[in-house]
Amino acid sequence: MLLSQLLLGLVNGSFYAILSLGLAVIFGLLNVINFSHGAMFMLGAIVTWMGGQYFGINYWAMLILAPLTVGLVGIIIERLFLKHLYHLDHLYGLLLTFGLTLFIEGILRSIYGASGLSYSAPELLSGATDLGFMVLPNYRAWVVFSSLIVCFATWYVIEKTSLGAYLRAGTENPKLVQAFGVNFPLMTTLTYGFGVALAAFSGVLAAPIIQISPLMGSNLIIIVFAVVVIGGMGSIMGSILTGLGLGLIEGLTKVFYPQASNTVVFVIMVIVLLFRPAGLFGREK
Amino acid sequence: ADQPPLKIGFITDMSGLYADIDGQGGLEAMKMAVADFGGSVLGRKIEIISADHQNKAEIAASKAREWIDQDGVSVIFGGTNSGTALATSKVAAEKKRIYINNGAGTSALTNEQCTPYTIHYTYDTIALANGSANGMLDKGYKNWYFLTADYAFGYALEKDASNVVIAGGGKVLGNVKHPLNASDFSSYLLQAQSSKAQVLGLANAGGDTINSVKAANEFGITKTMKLAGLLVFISDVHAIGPKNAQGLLATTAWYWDQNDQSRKFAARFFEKMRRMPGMVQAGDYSSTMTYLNAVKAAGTDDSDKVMAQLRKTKINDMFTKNGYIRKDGTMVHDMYLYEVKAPADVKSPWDYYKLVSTLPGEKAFTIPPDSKCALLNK
Amino acid sequence: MQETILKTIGLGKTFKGFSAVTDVNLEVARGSIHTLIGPNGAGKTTCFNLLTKFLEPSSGQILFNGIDITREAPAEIARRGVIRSFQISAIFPNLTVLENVRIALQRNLGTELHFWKSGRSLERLNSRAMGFLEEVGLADFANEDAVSLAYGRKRALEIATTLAMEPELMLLDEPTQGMGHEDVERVTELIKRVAKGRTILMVEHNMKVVASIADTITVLQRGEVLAEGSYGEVSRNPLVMEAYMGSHRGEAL
Amino acid sequence: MKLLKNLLLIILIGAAIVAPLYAYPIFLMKILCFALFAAAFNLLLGYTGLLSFGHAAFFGGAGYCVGYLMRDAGFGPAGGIICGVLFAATLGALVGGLAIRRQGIYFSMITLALAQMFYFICLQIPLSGGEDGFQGIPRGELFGLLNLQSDLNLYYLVLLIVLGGFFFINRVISSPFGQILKAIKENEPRAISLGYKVNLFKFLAFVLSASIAGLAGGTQAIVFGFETLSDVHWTMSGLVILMTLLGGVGTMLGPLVGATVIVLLEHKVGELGSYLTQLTGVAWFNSLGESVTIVTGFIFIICVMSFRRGLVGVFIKKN
Amino acid sequence: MSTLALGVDNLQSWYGESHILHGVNFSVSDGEVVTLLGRNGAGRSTILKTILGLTSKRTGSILVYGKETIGMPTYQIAHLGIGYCPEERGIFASLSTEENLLLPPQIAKGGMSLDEIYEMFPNLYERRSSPGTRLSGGEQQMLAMARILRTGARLLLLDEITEGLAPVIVEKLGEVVSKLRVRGYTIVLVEQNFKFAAQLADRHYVVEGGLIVEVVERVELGAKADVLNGYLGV
Ligand SMILES: Nc1ncnc2c1ncn2[C@@H]1O[C@H](COP(=O)(O)OP(=O)(O)OP(=O)(O)O)[C@@H](O)[C@H]1O
Ligand SMILES: Nc1ncnc2c1ncn2[C@@H]1O[C@H](COP(=O)(O)OP(=O)(O)OP(=O)(O)O)[C@@H](O)[C@H]1O
Ligand SMILES: [Mg+2]
Ligand SMILES: [Mg+2]
Repeated sequence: MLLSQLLLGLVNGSFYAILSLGLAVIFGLLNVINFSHGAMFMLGAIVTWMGGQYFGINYWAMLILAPLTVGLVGIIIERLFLKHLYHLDHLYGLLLTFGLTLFIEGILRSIYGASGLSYSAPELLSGATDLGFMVLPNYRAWVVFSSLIVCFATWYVIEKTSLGAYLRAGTENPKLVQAFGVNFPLMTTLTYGFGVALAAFSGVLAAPIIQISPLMGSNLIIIVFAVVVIGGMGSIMGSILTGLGLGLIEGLTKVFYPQASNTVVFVIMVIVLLFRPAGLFGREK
Repeated sequence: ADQPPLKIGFITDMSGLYADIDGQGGLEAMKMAVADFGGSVLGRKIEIISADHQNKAEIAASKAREWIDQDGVSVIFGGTNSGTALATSKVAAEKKRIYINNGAGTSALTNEQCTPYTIHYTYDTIALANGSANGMLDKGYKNWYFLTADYAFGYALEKDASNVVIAGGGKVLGNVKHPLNASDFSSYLLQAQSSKAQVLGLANAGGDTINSVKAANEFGITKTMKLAGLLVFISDVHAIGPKNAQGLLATTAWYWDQNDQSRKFAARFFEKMRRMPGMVQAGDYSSTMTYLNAVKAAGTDDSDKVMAQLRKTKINDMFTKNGYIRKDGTMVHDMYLYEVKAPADVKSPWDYYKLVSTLPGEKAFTIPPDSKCALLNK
Repeated sequence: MQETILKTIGLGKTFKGFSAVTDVNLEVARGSIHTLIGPNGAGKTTCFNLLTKFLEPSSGQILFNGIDITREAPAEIARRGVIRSFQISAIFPNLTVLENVRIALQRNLGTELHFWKSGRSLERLNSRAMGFLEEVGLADFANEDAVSLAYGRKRALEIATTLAMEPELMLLDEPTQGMGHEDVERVTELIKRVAKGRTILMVEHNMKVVASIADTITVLQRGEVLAEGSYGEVSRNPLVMEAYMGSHRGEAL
Repeated sequence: MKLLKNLLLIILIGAAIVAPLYAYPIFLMKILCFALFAAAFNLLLGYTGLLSFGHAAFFGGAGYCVGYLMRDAGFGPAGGIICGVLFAATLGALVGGLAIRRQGIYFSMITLALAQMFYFICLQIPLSGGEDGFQGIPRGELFGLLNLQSDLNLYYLVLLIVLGGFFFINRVISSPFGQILKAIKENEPRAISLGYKVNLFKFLAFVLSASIAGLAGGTQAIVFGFETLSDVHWTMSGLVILMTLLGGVGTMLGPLVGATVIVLLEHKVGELGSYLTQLTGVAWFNSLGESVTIVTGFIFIICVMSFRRGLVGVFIKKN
Repeated sequence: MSTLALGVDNLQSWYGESHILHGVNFSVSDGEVVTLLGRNGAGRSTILKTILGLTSKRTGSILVYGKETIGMPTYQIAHLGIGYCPEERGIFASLSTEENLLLPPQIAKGGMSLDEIYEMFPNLYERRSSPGTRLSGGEQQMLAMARILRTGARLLLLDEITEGLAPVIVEKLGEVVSKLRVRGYTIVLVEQNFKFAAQLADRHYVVEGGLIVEVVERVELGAKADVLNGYLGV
């Protein structure tokens, strides 16, 4: 029983990990607190549904196409709005993305309603595997597997390549990085697009298992923020590990004190920040 | 002479979680009723003003107050969300104006917090719990386990249903509480499964219900347990999709495919909204019609007189047969337990339900001895 | 009254195994201008940070007026009269020049937590604040926002604010850095003037300044004391010449 | 300049006194309460540089407290509100005590986390009435003299409270204490090196801000006669941030303007829509009423993109 | 005549609303070292920033190796062969010393190798893995200078590089600049330290109030000492 709950926790953890990774990338490299991350997650799921509904495109293709589409939306948002806010306090980015979230969610709600759309897992993954202690639906296993791959690939690029170094440096002093000859505006645009595409990717993963509705992201976003903070704002590895870890802890809470499973994240956050002011993996200034 | 228009205020969730249950569709249904009625009453043009309370009680209440004080509305219709409904009901009572609610679940509206001016029209949690629990017991499902949303509303649903289960000789094997708007239900469901109960009562609503049904299918729980939704709207079934929803049991006050009258109404509604009406929207239509008829019969829009008229009229329309409004404000009418069809049996979109049993209104709603409403027992 | 105002015993600081300050024994005589010099990265700023507790020492003791202050919090140390300036100019940019100085004076009023008192109660500090501004030549700018001051004047303002704390011991980290020649001269004069009746411990790379005002010089290298003495003594020390002054004996090229 | 300011103040107060003759008093009271709430928040953000993401706890917490005391414990409005403020102050001391040592976004997040826990408590304890809300708070009589059942009487009481609150905030900002707060906001290490225990100052500012937020919340509970979970939810904390930023951070009038705009949006977008439809004949505007969130979102985008200093900030700059 | 590395004509520049440069003219031939002298706030740093397009608005003409750059985005200008060492140093806190050093992309062949650089600045080698901003003030200055030597830039814009450095290091930097000059680099130095500059430069421009008010060739130094003294208070 406990083991199966932990395994389920890991599934949720991989959603948290990939969502908080996107947030961490955007915050760490652009200094934008991307409140619309939840909305992008939702867009990922809705675009997946649309692909199937209107164009008959299957799940596997959408796994690529949805993040691309949403990434494009992100790029447009960055070009139109965020670009003009980098030199300001990050409150403004937060405010803007908050406004965008209201706007996007409102529009989609007026088109598709609030109660949601249905989507089924692809045939290939629809069965379940008996692990002895529990029956794990194949789809959930796929979620964990694909999330982990995407997470670690992203981590590698950002922490271990010169591309990542440009991005990190650009966060601190974009003008200087340009003065060195790096086309930083283009990089920030692409980074935002990428961060948002990560959210959309987890949206695609979520589409077959949770209710696709315009408001699906807004419940999640606060928790994901908490994950990023616990991990240490902007720390890539921190957000991945914390996401997974919190999934596990949440899984345990669901066994022992289920009502509190949404609140436990905040309890942990308070405790962590009291002892580690910059989060578990954050660098103290 | 130029008579002032008769104003009807309608406040509900137009943009949030519950907007599909009532919202824009509810407004449309009311407009249809006004049009069907002829557009005017007692020589006064009928006007509907509407607002979105965004699920905030203070917006609902202050809108209601403002409408009464400033716009002179004759009646207020209210939609989903219990908190907003209770707050509006208080305002209406204070200002002696009729308040008709069609979307809120809480039975407190006609029970401990009842007022002489509040009518609870479509359903309440007691009726839903009664409908589901009785229906399941009749079919021999005695052992229950509850998946309960962790807030007052979830508790109320669970408590009402388990009372019926126990009274009917069944057993409640346990429950698991989940936080509101949880996104993942798999681990609660595993706990439910290990209880070995026959029925899983879903004491939750909206997205929570949808997500729990989806996960129950994914984990194969539906193979060993019957899922009984205690508050399921047809829009929820639509969102789950028949593939996942099949076998789910749900109580409702009205289903579009229940008779010719309802089908006709539904077809007209579909024309306008591109989706089938749910019970709340049907209730909006019916209650508007009922109110207007009462105004016409009373010859005035004076609240007390109209209320008296409403209380003494039987309601017979596409929504219900022989319904009536009790002293505590409950509109007593039959409730139906439906089961979601297998995908193969679904002939057209929105064709989801097959009837399991009918529960007469007298048995469905709070019986007078149990009520804490002073109006009912004096 | 002791002759030695500040004394460190075996002061040390390591950063993750890197030893930035090692076994520094410093004795600052009351009423003197004591200068710390040393190559870049020698640990001068770190020393300052340790003395004011902006960093926690890894080892050693700090005695101020004979009292052990090694465990005290930064604000407490400031309250004892040890006030520092920063290597990167530290002012309150959006307050006026006068208000900047007043912030320092306010502490003696004892009303700093009185949130119910009118702001007017601070006006009686104005004349004293003006006094300090005159001392550093900023009287004409009293009502301008500090952010709009030229660089050299910002430093002067910082010194005025520090003076207003009536410090017994002033710590100045490269007070003339980034200034033009005129400003350097002005600030050097200023330091000389305000040093009367106070003790000053400063870090400075400009040898002209050091030569003209320092009573005692301590040379640090790699976190350790390399030499100590008057300018004349230190500048002739071959070790110091090699490590710091260079072939020109510190005379700017 | 000073003269102009005083003139503006007199005009504003005059307008507030005659306003209920022209506008709906309950609506005005709501604006006033939110303006005070935003001003309390602004004391922290605008003048101390601390962004709290948990102010809803103080606002709603005081509301529940006042509600309980007045409905179930027989308190009058004055006693109720005073206790509500004390409650908010205590809660503020708890939250502030834990959060104040952390910097920047971490500070915001701790306040958010603690406020979420408070929300969880409110959701769980039966006393709050859960999602049905805490209903039926009586307005009572002020000192047994003034009957608050009358909207107008209540309005002037609320106006008095809010003006008092604003005056108090203004006083705090210009006080010796306020000077040090400004200094801390501008350059914290320097303030430390001048011997100020900055955490003590931040803490006190936090408690003051929480208390005034409590004053606003308690008053609001009496105005509406109920208290609901939405007042302690994090979205309420978000809303007050939006009000403040929209109006202009660090300005005295900003919170008032921001609160007015947001409350107007919540209540009047529908009417605006029908009006625009009548005006232009474009039926689409009619659907604005269901799109409050869309319109709100849109306005924020516009504000961030073009009125960054807040509406008041832009106005001040032009002059 | 050798080719022109940098030609600035009637350059005007703004930060937001404030107009800082009011028509600056000067030119630097390939291989020359020139200095911009002046009081605090005269606008010397602004000239360098404007050349790289780092101010909010600029007009006039700037030729870099014959290419007009006034309309170019910053990152393209850099690729024409400019290396910039800003006065606030611009060390990145989130990168280690070595990452800082390796950060600026190679824009041409012929830059120094990492080993050469470490040899020139042994302090940096010792601290190579610690975060950039944990270096002492002077070490940061060395790092800022060192990192542009790697990129292959031929035109170096150096803003107050002797600031806050120990005399030995200043001496060393003087040697570095001389060496670079021998290697054929073109250098624009903004300096406060006149004695340092005097030794190195072919020509001195005196900046005041956003204009170039005086040009002093190396050979005229003696003759124009009084004039310089008037402007700079040396
Ligand atoms: N927080 C820190 N973490 C790690 N290393 C540090 C830290 N602070 C300083 N150092 C290292 O300690 C050494 C001493 O630094 P310090 O700033 O005291 O030098 P300094 O003598 O003031 O030099 P300068 O004259 O260049 O300012 C340097 O090598 C620096 O890299
Ligand atoms: N980012 C900025 N925004 C507005 N004004 C600025 C900015 N940077 C510099 N200035 C102003 O431009 C003028 C020239 O500044 P600049 O930095 O070019 O001077 P400088 O000659 O390099 O002097 P310093 O010795 O102080 O470095 C100054 O009056 C300064 O106040
Ligand atoms: Mg130093
Ligand atoms: Mg400069």
